[in-house]
Amino acid sequence: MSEPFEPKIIAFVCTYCTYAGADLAGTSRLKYAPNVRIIRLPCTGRISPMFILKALQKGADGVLVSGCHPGDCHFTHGNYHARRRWTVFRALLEFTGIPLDRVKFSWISAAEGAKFAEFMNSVTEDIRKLGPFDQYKELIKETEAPATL
Amino acid sequence: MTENIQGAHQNIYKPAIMKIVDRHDEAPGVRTLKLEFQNPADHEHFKQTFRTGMFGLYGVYGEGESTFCVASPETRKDYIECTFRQSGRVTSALASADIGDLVTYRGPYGNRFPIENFYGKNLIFVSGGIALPPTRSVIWSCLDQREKFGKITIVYGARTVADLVYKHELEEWEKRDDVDLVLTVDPGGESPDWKHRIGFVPTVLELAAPSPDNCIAVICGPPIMIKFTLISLKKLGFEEANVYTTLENRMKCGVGKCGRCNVGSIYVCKEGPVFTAAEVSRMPAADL
Amino acid sequence: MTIQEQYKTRVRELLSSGTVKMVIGYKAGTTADRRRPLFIRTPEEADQLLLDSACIANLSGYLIAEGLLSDEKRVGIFLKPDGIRTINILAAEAQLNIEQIIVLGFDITGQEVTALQGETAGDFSALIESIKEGAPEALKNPLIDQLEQLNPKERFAYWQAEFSRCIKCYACRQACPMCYCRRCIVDCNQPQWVNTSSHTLGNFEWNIVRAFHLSGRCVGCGNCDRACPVNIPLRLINARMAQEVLGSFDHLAGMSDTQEPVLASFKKDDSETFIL
Amino acid sequence: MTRILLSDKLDNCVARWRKAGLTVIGPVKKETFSSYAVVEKAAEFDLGLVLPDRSIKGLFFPQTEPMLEYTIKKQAIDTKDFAPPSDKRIIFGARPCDASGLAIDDPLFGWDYKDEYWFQRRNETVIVSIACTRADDFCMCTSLKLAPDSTKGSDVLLRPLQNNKGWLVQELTDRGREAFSQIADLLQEGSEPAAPTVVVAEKFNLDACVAWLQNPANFDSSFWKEISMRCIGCASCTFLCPTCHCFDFQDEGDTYSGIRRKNWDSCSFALFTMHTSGHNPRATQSARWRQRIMHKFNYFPGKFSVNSCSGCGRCSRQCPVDMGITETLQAISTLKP
Repeated sequence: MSEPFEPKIIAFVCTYCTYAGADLAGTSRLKYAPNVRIIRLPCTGRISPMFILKALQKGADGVLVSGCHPGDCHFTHGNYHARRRWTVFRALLEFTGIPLDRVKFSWISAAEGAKFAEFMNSVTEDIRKLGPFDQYKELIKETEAPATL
Repeated sequence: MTENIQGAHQNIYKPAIMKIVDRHDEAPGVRTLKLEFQNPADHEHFKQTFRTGMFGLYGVYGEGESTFCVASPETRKDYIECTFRQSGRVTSALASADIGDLVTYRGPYGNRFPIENFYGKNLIFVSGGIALPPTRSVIWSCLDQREKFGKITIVYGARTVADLVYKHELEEWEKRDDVDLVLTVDPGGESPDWKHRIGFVPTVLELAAPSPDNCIAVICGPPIMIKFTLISLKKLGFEEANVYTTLENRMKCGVGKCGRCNVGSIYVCKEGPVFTAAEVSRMPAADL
Repeated sequence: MTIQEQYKTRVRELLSSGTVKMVIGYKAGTTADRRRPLFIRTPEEADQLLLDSACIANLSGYLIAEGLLSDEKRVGIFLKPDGIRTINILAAEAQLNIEQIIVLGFDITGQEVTALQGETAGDFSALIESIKEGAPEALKNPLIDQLEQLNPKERFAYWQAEFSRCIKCYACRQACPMCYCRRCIVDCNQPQWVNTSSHTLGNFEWNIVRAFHLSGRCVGCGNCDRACPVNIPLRLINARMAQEVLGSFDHLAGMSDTQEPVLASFKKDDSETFIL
Repeated sequence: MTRILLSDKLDNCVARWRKAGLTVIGPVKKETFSSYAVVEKAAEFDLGLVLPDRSIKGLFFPQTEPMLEYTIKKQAIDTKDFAPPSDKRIIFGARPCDASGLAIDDPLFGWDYKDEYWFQRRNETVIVSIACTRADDFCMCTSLKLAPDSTKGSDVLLRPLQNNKGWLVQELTDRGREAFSQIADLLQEGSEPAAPTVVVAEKFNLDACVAWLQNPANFDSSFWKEISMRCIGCASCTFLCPTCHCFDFQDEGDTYSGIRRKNWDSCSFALFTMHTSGHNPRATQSARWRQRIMHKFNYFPGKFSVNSCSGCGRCSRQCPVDMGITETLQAISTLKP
């Protein structure tokens, strides 16, 4: 039998809340799935939908986006802007057939180390169950193949 | 190591692999790389074909290719030198490459300065800013066989003292008594210890007043400098057929296919980049 | 007098009185059903003007052509309600000064062309209000509903097939009055966010990015859809996104020249059911 | 007596060619869009189209094609070549204008440096054109001194029979003869007359246009600005054109491994000629449209003795703002040279 599928997951997090939450998870010695690669950004307002597409382009099976709870943004309202953007972007992903099970959003504060670990674990588990994002990977494979005609 | 995925086939777009053996900063944002061929066959091809004035496409895999002249002379073919200003994606990648890193080179392409036609003649080189590299290739090609040429004058200017490239070579040329070097910087660009001229290249050229008799002029610089230098040379009595320049257009293929270097009916990559002023004057000015 | 003749007279007046320096309208095209944009600079040129039910292109993109409005002179333009909404958005996004635009409004229902009363974009606010009221109904599209019935895999396959045809000619971008960026995101190469190659992946990315950048801004004029030489149904995505911003944020693009862009504003109580 | 291919034998021909290892390609219409596509059965062909929406060019010069694969290792770079596919192909039902387009570009891809990506495909492809009995408002081959039954670029030319039951076969090249020798027994001798080819009215006087374009004084004419005022600067005309051949290289991947691709590019994009310094020789849309027209009817023929236009009319047919070569040349032919 081949090895069980280990998904590649990219997490875009804001540095003030969720990244600090990840730190807390670490210092609290909470274990979470090693499938998640964290990319730290100044604010969720800085997380362009382009990042999510780039992660998928590079072969991610799932993408997480996480930042401060509403009202807690270091820049006062970056996450409110992000929230609107995600609402629209999710609808777009859904309409073009990119499963929303693979692109998840959350608010995790600096104090929520446990929530962070739990969220990473549950998402990893969910995506492991979904399996690799074959449809997108097929597109990636096409870009590496020689011309057919 | 090279192999084909599907059978034998000639890919004219495949570059040679080069190793950076030396690099230095010429001016803020301007860097020179010295490259050596990794594959003897590529090197042999270069030795056979390279003549001064030709250009190449320098690249970094993952970023792309960019066109500049070969700044080293045809009398020194063991290596290639290129000088570029860091501004786009490829030049940034080239600028961050270190000694020992591998980059790519495709070429040499284009036509050349017919320097054997310059034998026995006086030469005046006029260039500005970052455009000294193509001129430098010709200058060294001539200096390396100095006895074949008459008087050699070099007029070179930049916006500021810092922007002058090849400073060590400028010093060397200045010391030589068989070269007349006229350096200038734009007004305001001088340093407190600047001993040379202050003024724009065309003006300084007119003051230097080289005689057009038995003289060939090679000019290279930004479009605006070329425009006014051509006027000055005309004033000095130079004939358009005796004035050479090189056009640097955006290119992708270098071999007359991709279509972007067209100026009028000219494919700069194949019929250029070296043109006489007479040829340039026949091109549509608005397309330059 | 037909509407076309009324408007011809009006255009001549506007030009001869010096109210506007140019009027952008329509003239006959290569075939009977085609119309071409027409730039009228003298009263005589107004003779070529045509106004009928084939004049469906949204011409407002020409208003932001480089230098056209920089002399602060006024320009007249033939606009349907979607075009009027477009210039509202362009004004709200600081791309033009709405005072400089004289609107020659008209609407098409079936084969019928009707004149819209008003001169500046603000004069049509009642009309646009009524458009908003009707929007939930107007944005409905049986094809969108059909697609939404499918599972994500099937939807993905549908768009994969559609986008695989894309040749990246960027006619959709160029035809869109909202795509005015000096440097489009696909032309930014440090880093190269969107693959410029037109393999299906690159096409997919481009079309998603394009649709996202138009979300909450698209007025549904259909310029992109008509421009597409390989007939990708771009209107479906755009309409679906318009439904989303209307449903989630009660926003219809182009209500007025002071309307805040939907993705550049927020409410603290915006819904966030999907955020864990 | 000439040889005739009957329509009802076409499916057998397709099967025979496929059996012989040829990829069979022809005009196919799918819902709202038509192109030259691979078929398995003759029934998939749509031979009634005036022209497929997409030109034949993409089968020889794909919109995107991998050329090199690089892997960067410590102190070494592995470069692998992607050679063009070597499959033998037959394109059945090409239009003569599309076939001519290929012949027009041959010298460009072959001068001095030979582009194997083009020629490999050219050498392995048999082109069977069908003379046109229908045209639309945009067809203009006759204005380009070509015709609905031009043989240029084709290996075999078929002329529809008047009774609409098949085609007269005119073999033009050895490649064509070889492909048709494989179906020789499916052909028959006959004397049915061919249907007359469609009459395509001449839309402009090419010689007058060329004379105007060649006059250097007209380069700066205000005509260019006027005619291109409504051009929106997309590339649909150049990408659909059977002869436009400009391209770009793009590296996809990272600094460890990736692929260099050859992609279509267009002179109508502002970035096409933009220098790194910010200087752009063709900074305005009118300069870019002028370049396109000049290149097709002045520069290209100056180099390769052939106009870079085969008169298919796709540029005008698909233009979002109803511009195109026809309109421009019609306007030019009324100007004083």
